[in-house]
Amino acid sequence: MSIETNEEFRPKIVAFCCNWCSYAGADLAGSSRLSYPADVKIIRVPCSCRVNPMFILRAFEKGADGVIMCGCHPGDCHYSTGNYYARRRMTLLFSMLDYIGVENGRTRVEWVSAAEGVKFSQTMNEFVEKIHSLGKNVRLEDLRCRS
Amino acid sequence: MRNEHSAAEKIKEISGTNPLKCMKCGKCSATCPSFNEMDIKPHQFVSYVVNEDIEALVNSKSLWKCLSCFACVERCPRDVKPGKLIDAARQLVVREKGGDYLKADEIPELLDPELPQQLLVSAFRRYRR
Amino acid sequence: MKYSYYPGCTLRNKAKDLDEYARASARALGFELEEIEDWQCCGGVYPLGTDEIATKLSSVRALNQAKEKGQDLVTICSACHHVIKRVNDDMKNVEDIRTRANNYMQLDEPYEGETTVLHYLEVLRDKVGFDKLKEKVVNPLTGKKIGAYYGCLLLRPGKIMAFDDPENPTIMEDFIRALGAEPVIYPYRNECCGGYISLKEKEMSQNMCQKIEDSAKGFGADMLITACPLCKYNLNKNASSELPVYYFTELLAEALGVKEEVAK
Amino acid sequence: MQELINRAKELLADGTVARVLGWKAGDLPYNPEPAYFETEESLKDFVYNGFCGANLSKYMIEASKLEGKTLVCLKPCDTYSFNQLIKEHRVDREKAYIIGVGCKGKLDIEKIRKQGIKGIESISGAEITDEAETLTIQTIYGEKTCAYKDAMLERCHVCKGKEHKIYDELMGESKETKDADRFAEVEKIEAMSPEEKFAFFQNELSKCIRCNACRNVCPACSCRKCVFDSNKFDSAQKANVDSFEEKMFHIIRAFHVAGRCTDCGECSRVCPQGIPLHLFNRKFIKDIDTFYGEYQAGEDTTSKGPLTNFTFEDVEPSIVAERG
Amino acid sequence: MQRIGVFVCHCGSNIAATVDVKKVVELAAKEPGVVHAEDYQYMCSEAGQAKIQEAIREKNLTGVVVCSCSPRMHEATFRKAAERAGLNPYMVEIANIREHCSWIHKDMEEATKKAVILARAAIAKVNLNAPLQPGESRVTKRALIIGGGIAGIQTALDIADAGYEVDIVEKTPSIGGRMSQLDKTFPTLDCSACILTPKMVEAAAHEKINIYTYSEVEHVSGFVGDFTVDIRKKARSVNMDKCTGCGVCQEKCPSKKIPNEFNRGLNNRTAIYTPFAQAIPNVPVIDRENCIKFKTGKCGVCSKVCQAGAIDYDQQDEIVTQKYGAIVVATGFDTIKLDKYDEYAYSQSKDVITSLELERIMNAAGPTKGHLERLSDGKAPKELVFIQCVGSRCSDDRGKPYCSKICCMYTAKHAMLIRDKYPDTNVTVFYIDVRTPGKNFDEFYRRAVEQYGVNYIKGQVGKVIPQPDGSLLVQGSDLIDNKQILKKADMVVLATAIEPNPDVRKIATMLTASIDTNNFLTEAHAKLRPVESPTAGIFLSGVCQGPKDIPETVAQAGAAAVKAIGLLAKDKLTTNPCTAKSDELLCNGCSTCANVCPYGAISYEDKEVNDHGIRETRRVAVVNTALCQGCGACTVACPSGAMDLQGFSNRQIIAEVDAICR
Repeated sequence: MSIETNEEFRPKIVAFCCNWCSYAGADLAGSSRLSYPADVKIIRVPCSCRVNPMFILRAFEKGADGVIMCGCHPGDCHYSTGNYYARRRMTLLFSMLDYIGVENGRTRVEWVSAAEGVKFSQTMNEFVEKIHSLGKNVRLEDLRCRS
Repeated sequence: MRNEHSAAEKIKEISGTNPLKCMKCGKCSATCPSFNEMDIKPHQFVSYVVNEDIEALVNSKSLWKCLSCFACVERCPRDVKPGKLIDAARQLVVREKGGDYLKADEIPELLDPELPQQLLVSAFRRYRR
Repeated sequence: MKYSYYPGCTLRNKAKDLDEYARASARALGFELEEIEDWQCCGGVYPLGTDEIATKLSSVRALNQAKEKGQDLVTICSACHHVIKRVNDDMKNVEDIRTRANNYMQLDEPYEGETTVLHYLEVLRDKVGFDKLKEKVVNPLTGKKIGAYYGCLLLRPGKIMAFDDPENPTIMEDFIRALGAEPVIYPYRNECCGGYISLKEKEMSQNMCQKIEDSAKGFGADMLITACPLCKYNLNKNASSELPVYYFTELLAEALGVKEEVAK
Repeated sequence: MQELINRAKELLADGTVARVLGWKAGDLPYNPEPAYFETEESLKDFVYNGFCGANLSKYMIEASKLEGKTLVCLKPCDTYSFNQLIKEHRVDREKAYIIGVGCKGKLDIEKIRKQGIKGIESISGAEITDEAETLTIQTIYGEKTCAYKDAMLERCHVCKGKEHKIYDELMGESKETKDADRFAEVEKIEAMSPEEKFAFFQNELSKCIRCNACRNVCPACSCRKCVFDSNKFDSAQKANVDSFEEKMFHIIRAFHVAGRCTDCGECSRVCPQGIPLHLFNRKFIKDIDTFYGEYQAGEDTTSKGPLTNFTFEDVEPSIVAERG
Repeated sequence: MQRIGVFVCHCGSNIAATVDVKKVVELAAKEPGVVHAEDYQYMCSEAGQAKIQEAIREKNLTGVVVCSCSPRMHEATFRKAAERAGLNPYMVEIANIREHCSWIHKDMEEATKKAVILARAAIAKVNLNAPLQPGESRVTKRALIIGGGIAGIQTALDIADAGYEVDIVEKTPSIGGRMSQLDKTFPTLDCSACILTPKMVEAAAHEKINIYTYSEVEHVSGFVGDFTVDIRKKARSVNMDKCTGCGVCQEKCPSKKIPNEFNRGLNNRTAIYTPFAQAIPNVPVIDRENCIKFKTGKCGVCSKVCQAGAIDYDQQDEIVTQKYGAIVVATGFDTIKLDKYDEYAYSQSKDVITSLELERIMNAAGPTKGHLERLSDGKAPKELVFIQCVGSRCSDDRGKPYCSKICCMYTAKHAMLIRDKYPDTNVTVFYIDVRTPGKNFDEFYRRAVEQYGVNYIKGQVGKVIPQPDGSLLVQGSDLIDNKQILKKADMVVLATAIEPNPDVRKIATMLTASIDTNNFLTEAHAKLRPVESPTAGIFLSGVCQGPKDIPETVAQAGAAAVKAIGLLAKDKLTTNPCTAKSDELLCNGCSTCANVCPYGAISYEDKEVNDHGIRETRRVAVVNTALCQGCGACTVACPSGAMDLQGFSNRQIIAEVDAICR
């Protein structure tokens, strides 16, 4: 177990991106060389409706400092309706996290189309900045998972 | 000599517009009722800010010929709104000491009995600190 | 129906008649203009600089008073309307301005753009209704060909003023029709009269006003109406004065048969 | 109660039902437990009083698999759970003969104890035929009394109403017990600062011993195998090392029943540690009502649940941060 | 335990310049399950693929992780390579260390660290991968074309010529589309009707083509190879079999004051009408909203004069249900409404017109019989002004942010034609840029200037000012001379922005095809798959995908046809094996999953199960893998975790989460 030093805080951020819009938007951000911090790691899912709240809680439990989910804009889901379900699920989950005292802003949903490389990069920059302002996630981390 | 870069930044900040969005279509100049009185034309204003040639702008006649009629603001297809840039440059000048375009002692000779208060108030706001 | 009313400095002075006709007509139409207390001058021009607060505060005070009374705020002068409407938009939508203005004002409850700002013409159109107005007309202005002069401040920027189509407005024409007269549509009705520039650059204003007058005359107008004291001044002073210029409220009072009341 | 027993005997005798699902007296005066009665004879042990808080609808999942019909006694609030189970194809309506039993509010022995009443020998005033005004308690220290209302379960103070949503016949009188706002507790927490909220839940959840009583009693938690017992999410039960783990368990459990939970309150009733678990479920219910329109799970057997439904205009998740 | 090989691509310097690939190899090799790790210049090259195949064979790999560009780029490439080496393709996962790493980070240490984590996540996933077998589904050998303009006609002809049945669904009473409204075409100036009409006739006569005009797509279900479509044939009120197309009904119809859509409302038509003379089919329709018979019950003139007895007032809408293997969208465009651009006085003056209106005016069958005249007074204009980019390239909310692409060329065409036919008429064009990328295009524009003396002024127009004498004053910029100019004109033509047909959003939703912020349909890949929608089996033809001129439209129409033919030529399709799967031992049978499935792919069966010795009949969910598209909505809805998604299973995603948060 390492001892916390005065090192600069590098947040762990998990981004769930749907394959059709947001992942492609992230690709576009890449091919347009629109940078955002390396703290963001993307997990590809077929649709935002594939994101189980358990995944998000799991990430926090394992030490993530922020989790963001990106999907197609409402109305543009590749599977027609997936993001509408995702929107309800995430709204309720976020509200619950707020209710148990997790800082607002550790979770976020953003709709990013395949054409919105700029938005993707901007969103990630903003989100990382927000997590920096919130600091390390101490409330939800399963302490056993720190190595 | 002012710092041209920071002055340009200040103009962008005051105006809240991004001159880089300009596509140089000239619709602002096509629209402007004061065009013929201006030495630096509305569309040129945009590139002057981009090129940070602020000295020329603040010394231009155009600053005091703009009517703030918002025609260019309304019609600009790129959301650049040159009228706002001009007003910002004017602010830059009047906020500096002695930059007023309208001096108090020249007012009496400009007055006429029918002149509405509104005119004086507006001119004061636009021309003076 | 009661409205909060912001007359503005010119209507207290050089444009008294604009105000008096408006009040008399309001009574005739069954609504009341309740002048807000201790109003201050709006400043005449909207401070475009996004970093300015002080010049916006008088508008905020007026807006907040209306809010406290739970009334819509009515204006008549185009300049006042423009300034107050835009400041209201700032208070509603621009967080930075809202925060700074509220910090300065220290109100019991922060003002966040809750008040609806209406121009007198909008009250006629949206609250009274031009159909209703038409019914109340006792002296229809039949046969008069009237050019509406909008100027800049009521219409632009269209998104914020949301007064009418900034390039092809109809509210004043509909108003003219309601009074029984014939509106004359001419292309310079939304072009600038020169505004405050006439103080120092008379020729510029003359140039513009002449174009406006010529255009209106060319399309057959025999008079112009406006809502703005400065427009009226410029059109009177800086054009050939072949067309008389009236405040729209004067014609309104005339059509409603209350003009004499004011003259007394 | 005798009326109920007589009716049950009749139905057993004429073969309408093969068994009766009700309550029998426990070893103490205040702990009756759910029980099957298959003969008229055995019904002598049947009880139905103020301590019969248990929701029997979940037992019907297993009873639906048995031969013949089961007579089941459902209180008004239990019928919501039963409806929800019908909607989810977990119980067979045809296998149930539902007697909707009256309810005058169910009692919480802990609340009696908290009033300093100890050494309880017997309690009277809790029979369904009683007025439900006062309880008279014989203790080793003598006779004590206690207002019925003061001994009621939290859930009865926010009762959804004494109307049965589904039944074959009704029996026994009811009495309205609602005298509090259902969401008041939730609102109190919502008004706290994040630090206070966290402290509140950390304190409550640190009591959790992961006994799974809440899960076992919950009519919505009726999965054949819980995700926490399967390897599907790598989330199988672990030793209780840290309370954060428990928090995940309870949040996930609440999420899994969100839109399906009828707010029957059994989770809180059975929790041996007295954790107010209903506060999670009720938060979801409150949010669903606010965001998507009022919805009461179990009100009917056909409507679409809020999490399997949507509108194009639903609020964005950012609402959570925006409302501050 | 898997035996995993990790392959790290340099992508030339694209990755290697920012990511220390050797370090990635070194650290990846230490991950559980990894038995082989190497790097190479270009993994996607043949040599690179050979390296992967060699390692699969020699090291008996059961899983492969390629650290390279986006899986959207080369996942298929590497999966195919693995398959050729005998490995199940679904045992290959990609770690995207280019788009998501090397291209956006500058610091080598940081980028390398991230690349390692991304690799680790992919390795963790592959450890839980299982071989997947794609299923098969059949292909209905019939194509549906939505839209009967030049794009739809060309696609239909090409598919039909290959021997497949094609149905065209066209909303208006005739096929022909926008092109039928044009007078001449650039850059060759041949007459639009002369080249279009033969194509229309050919389509109508083709034995494999079936045309539904005055019809709309009402409902679409199914999936690639097996779509089921409901087509609403609107009641024409005219019996198509009996009508001879003699036209007497139209002559006699007393309701004559209906704005003629085909002529952009510049003149009127009757209530019973065919849109234009060459209409196909040449059978009129009754516009019921404007027909006196339908409005009042009286009249019936058309029925009386029709010798063939073809008029049928009782005709009802009819729904035709048909199966298709492929669907081509060819819904085309319209010009934007100009009500927000009244500085150009479009609604204030009859002599301010759009370019499409000018096409009709120039056309011999148009409202002025082809004579260039002012609509206000019928006089021939002596001064004509064209204004470019009206509503195009606008980033405010009045217009469209894109370039409409065709306007520069048609304006040059109009200018040239007018100067040619009316040498006394002066033509001025206000432009921002003249954009002429196309074969013989710039030469064409230069001809307008050099040979025909068209006056091009660089600068936008601020206002068009109607004058009391009926003329127009155009106030514009001349940016070269730095002047504001006032130009007197008799007529002003606005090069109005084009936008996708407003119906396209509805159609895209039915097809689950994605659409961009401007309502253009999205292509599967901007460069490499420009005529396919990301939704399998849906193809794009013409302007519905983006602004295009006629030659481009025809080329794309042909390309879309080829793609459709490629699909129809197959007897069977292999289906995506990444579908949902229900664990029947865990399934509660609660129907929650079915409630969220957008494809109706989940049904329930009473099934005999053996749950650890307990044998019983249970209601369990069953997924139809041909219908399931693999979105995963059901997996989250399922409370017990019985429903899982193959290829993106709960455990796989959790393993990725854990690897990232480690």
